[in-house]
Amino acid sequence: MGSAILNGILMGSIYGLTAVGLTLIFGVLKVINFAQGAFLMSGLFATYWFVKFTGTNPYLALVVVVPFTYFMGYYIQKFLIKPVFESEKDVREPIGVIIVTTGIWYMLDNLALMLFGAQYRTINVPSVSKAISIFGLYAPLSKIIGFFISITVSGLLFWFLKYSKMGKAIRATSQDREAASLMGINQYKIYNVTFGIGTAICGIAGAVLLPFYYVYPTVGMHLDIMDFVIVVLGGLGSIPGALVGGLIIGLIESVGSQFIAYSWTIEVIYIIFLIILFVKPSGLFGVKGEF
Amino acid sequence: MKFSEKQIKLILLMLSAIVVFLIPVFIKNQGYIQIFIVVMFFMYIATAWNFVGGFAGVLPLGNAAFIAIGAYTSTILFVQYGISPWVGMLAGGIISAIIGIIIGLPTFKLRGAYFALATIAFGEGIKVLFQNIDKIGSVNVGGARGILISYSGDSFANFQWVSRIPYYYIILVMLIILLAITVFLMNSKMGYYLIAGGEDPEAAASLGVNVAKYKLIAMALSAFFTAIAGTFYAQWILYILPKSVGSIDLSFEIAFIAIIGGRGTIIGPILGALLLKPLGELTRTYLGGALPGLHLFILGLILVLVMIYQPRGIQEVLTKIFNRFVKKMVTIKRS
Amino acid sequence: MSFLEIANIDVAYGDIEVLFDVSLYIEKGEVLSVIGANGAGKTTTLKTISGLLHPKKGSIIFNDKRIDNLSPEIIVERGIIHVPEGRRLFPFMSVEENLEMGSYNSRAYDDRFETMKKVFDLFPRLKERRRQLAGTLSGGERQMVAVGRGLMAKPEILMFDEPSLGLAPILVKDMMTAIKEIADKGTTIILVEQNIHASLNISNRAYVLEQGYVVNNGDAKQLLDDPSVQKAFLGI
Amino acid sequence: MCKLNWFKFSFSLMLFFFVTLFSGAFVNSANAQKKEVVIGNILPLSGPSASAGVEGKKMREFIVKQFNANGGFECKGELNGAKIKMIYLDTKSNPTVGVTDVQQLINGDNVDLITGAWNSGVTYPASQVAEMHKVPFVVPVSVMDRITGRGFKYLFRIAAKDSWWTRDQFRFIDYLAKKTNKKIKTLGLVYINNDFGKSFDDSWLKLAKQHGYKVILNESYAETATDLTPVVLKIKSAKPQILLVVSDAADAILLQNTMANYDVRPWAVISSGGGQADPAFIKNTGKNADYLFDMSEWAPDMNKPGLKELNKKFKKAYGIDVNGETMDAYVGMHTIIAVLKKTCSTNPDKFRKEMLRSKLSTGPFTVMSYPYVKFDKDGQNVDAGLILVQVRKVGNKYERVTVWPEEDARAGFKVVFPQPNHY
Repeated sequence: MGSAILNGILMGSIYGLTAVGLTLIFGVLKVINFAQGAFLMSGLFATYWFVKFTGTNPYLALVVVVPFTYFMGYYIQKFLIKPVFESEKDVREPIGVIIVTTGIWYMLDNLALMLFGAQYRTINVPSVSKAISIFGLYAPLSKIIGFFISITVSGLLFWFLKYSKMGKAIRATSQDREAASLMGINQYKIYNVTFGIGTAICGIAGAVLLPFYYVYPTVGMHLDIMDFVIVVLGGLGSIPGALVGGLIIGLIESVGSQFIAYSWTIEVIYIIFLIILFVKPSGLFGVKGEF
Repeated sequence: MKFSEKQIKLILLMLSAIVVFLIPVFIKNQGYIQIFIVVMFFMYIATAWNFVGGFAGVLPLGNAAFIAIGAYTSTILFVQYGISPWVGMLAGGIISAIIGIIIGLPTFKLRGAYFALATIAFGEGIKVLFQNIDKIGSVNVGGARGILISYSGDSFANFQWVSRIPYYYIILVMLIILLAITVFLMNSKMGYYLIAGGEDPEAAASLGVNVAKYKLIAMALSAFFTAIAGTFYAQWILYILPKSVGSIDLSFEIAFIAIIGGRGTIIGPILGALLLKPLGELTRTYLGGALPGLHLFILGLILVLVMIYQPRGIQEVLTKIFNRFVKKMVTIKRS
Repeated sequence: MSFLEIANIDVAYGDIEVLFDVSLYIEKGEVLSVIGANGAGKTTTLKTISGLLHPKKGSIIFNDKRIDNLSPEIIVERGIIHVPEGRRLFPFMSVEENLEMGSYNSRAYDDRFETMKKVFDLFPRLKERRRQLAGTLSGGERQMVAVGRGLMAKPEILMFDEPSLGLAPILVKDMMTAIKEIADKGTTIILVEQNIHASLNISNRAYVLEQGYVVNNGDAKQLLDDPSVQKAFLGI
Repeated sequence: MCKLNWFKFSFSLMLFFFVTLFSGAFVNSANAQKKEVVIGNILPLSGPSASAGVEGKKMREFIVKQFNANGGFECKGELNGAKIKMIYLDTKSNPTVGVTDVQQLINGDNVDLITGAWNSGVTYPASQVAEMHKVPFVVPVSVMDRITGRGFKYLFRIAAKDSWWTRDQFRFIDYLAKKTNKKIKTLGLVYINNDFGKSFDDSWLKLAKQHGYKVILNESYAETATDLTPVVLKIKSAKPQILLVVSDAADAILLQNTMANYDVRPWAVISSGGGQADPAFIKNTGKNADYLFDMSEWAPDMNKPGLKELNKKFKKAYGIDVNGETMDAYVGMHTIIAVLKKTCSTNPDKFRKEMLRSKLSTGPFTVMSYPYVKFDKDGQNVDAGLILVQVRKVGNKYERVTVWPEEDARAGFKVVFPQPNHY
């Protein structure tokens, strides 16, 4: 039981990390990025190939994965999403952008399928995958490292948004696009950067997941839906919300399944999700406009 | 002889109606008939989606749940109690409409992204439910195994034929009825209120339009007709599985077809299905075997390109071309 | 050539045209009022100058360079700052952060602490409240932040859209005094107001807009005495 | 926005018509040639089961290429000199798509027979369509019981059905108890919650009662599960002696690695030839899969003639070793070819007659665990036998080593039971 709780917390924080990018992008662009899972897949593959070619530690892959996914997100926003965004900027619900991100999701997933084939791949790092005992509770080192990376990355992001010039500009844009451009903030550049950061966080999540997970072209799909649930639970646009939402999901999955069949826990998650939507649609932490 | 634009359009309409009704006479290849059925099936469910997704101005992404409800209701009634699928079809439609209202009541208060996500969760929730439930009392739901409807000879009452042609005409008639209802509704008071509420809920409400009520009616209609398609699906494929009738991929596809065609227009879902489904079939048939994934890549690309260059869907440009074409015909005749 | 010169612009939102053949100019150091009824096109004029909208025809020339096709952030870089109607503060940022965003452009960023001191001198109230979230301020304080945020950008031209809107009469007076003070320190000012009495009093010249056309212009004090203006706006 | 749209509708219908004509011309020109046997293949080439589909496709291509290069059919009858043309359609593991594929293959491409579809859930409805049109459907893989026994005349299944798999799994458990003199009392069942997993679980529960074992854990997990630690922790607290598992590829890897990482070692884990048979499984689990039992129809170490040579050629052409997946395709294709050679005709009734009469035991049919391929009147390969392999360290690599039945066991290897360091 203790191990189940511990596993729930560790997995939850990592789920939370995968959702942080989604919530950040929503907070600023007010757009649900359906390509989230595909970006995660890209991060997993980038990590996989890095480890495969260099034979080093998966966590070192961050050096390559972060810039790779950052620029991927940056340029996808710049060339594919921005044109649609511009034509829809006066629309309250930019549905076109949702469709575009879905198109990107299909493209990336199937590009990976064409390039790498459909087989499952893992990296084997025995030193981090073995469960170790902490006060009699068991958890693999890779998840513990994942937990700390999740907390650190979220903390760094929070700090960046709070104190850096660019971070403040991102917050300003998320609160009032027009006013921000009257301050001389180029809103489309902010969107590019935000998208880049959001995807880079996906990349980090990929590097964190790979040591105990696997990768194949459509791997992002499950996590995609999970992330939607997490961000709404925590409050769309809220970074602490994403982490707490992730923890809740992780705990339901891990602890709940000790009482009911594991395949039923998903149903429980959806039911809780719908209840939250109806009772408090802004989620647990959602304050419109604040991260 | 001289024709006005309107007359030419009417002639074209009648011609094409004749063509569509005669296709099975000329085309003996049941493989194509099957593709036509697929295309019309998607035209139908995308049109039903359009009630809510197009006219009421929100983005439902869980409509596969209604297909599942319709398919399961009629199949369970048929397989276990011998009740004709035609009756089951109505039952499924009504159950689905009620569930649509129940789910619509709270969700219509939500806006934009939240509504989309709520419907995704609803759709997935229903799928997982069907996957996990084996039996309710003595009713065998089949769980993850699905339910096979065994073929017991051609019969109208049993909604089963070896030939695809009956299915062709059934879905064609269903489509025409649904389109007629759509045209009728959209030209009625309800249609105007719905569109007004979709475009600007606050303004519509301030004019005394009960937006929520009309949205709920739209939701009920959409759920009802989508569920009927579920029964059609079950009898047409003769096998239902939570994964195939309730999947999120199906929900997304329905929405994409309507959006690429042009949501909020009557012709949009028709054109969307007409573009995407045959294209999907052809690319899957001719490219899928050679390079797995290429066809889906192309679908993704089309989605992106249409949204960038034709954000109101392909109906806009096609309508223009069509009108120009008709005008030209008028001038040719006159000269 | 004047400091800022708008020549014969037409502006539309989609298909709906709101400005017709509008021309106006402003000299360096002036305070210019643009007055008119609701929907006359005053806000649209400002939005066009600041690049949020682009004219369908005509030109806008600032410092001898055309700016009518530039994006807002470049126009800010050049020194034209627009303080929008309704303050448009960033509600979840503190007063200090809001002011800092004003100096986002590269001309002003390095001097931001210095400029902020000046803003605090002008509005001592803001210094007390600098850690407070802008969304929780009172109306008058919000307007101070909005003006201060404009100043933070080190503007060459500062444009105000309805700065007195929703303020108590006593605060309107304070606001106008502050604007006058800014103008006296050398900033060129374009002032859009419905409270024409208050605005014309501190202006050098003024334009009168009516349904998208410039119908009158001239010396501010003279316009204030003009019977047609009085009839139209002051209800005399 | 919503003014009368019948006009536009009519226009779209016209377009519909043109698309038809266009696609019709396209397809018909594509197979105007005669003198070839057209075989339709429906396989999951994209989506979750894509790796299995792609591997099977490679083997089929390999066989047909060789067959056609050798001159095609040589027999007395209409097929003399004919070559084989393969048409591959992707099912995406989706029954609707599979059914549409079969319709297209039969009516559009005029195939003479169909093979596939790997996923039971697709084979089940798709074969019904083929049956309605009297087109033979050869099933090399799908194991779901209900596929045969529907009275179909043109359906033939080479794979053993799942009740035979589970039957043999329980025979094996009995064998283990007897052989090692250990008392086996408790079973744990873990299955993926889909059509495949569910049908195994159903028959396990029945068999456990019959064989007198107590099921102390019966756990399903969703196909989309991202973390199987909760399941592993449940196994850990229930501590069944034998764990029976049925999984797809990705979750098999995840489950095995997680069990190893949490040191959850029952006396034995017996899996059911799903994901554990995927070559990616051993590659991605390695040591963690040590001592796992997997049920299989085939193993590379079975001392069968011609196998080494086949593997060498195949590896040269496609860069992968033969495996269970490719061998299923191998036997399937060779069955079709062998029977067609005898009938020298594509007539479905002749095909059925010959299928029921043949007992294929020579040449390519010597590579399987069972001695011959022979069908009963339901179209089921009657003696599709099964073997058990155990993952063992051979040299410095982990391999699937055949251990049961004893006569098929690899020389020098015996069942290790219970596994070392079990709980």
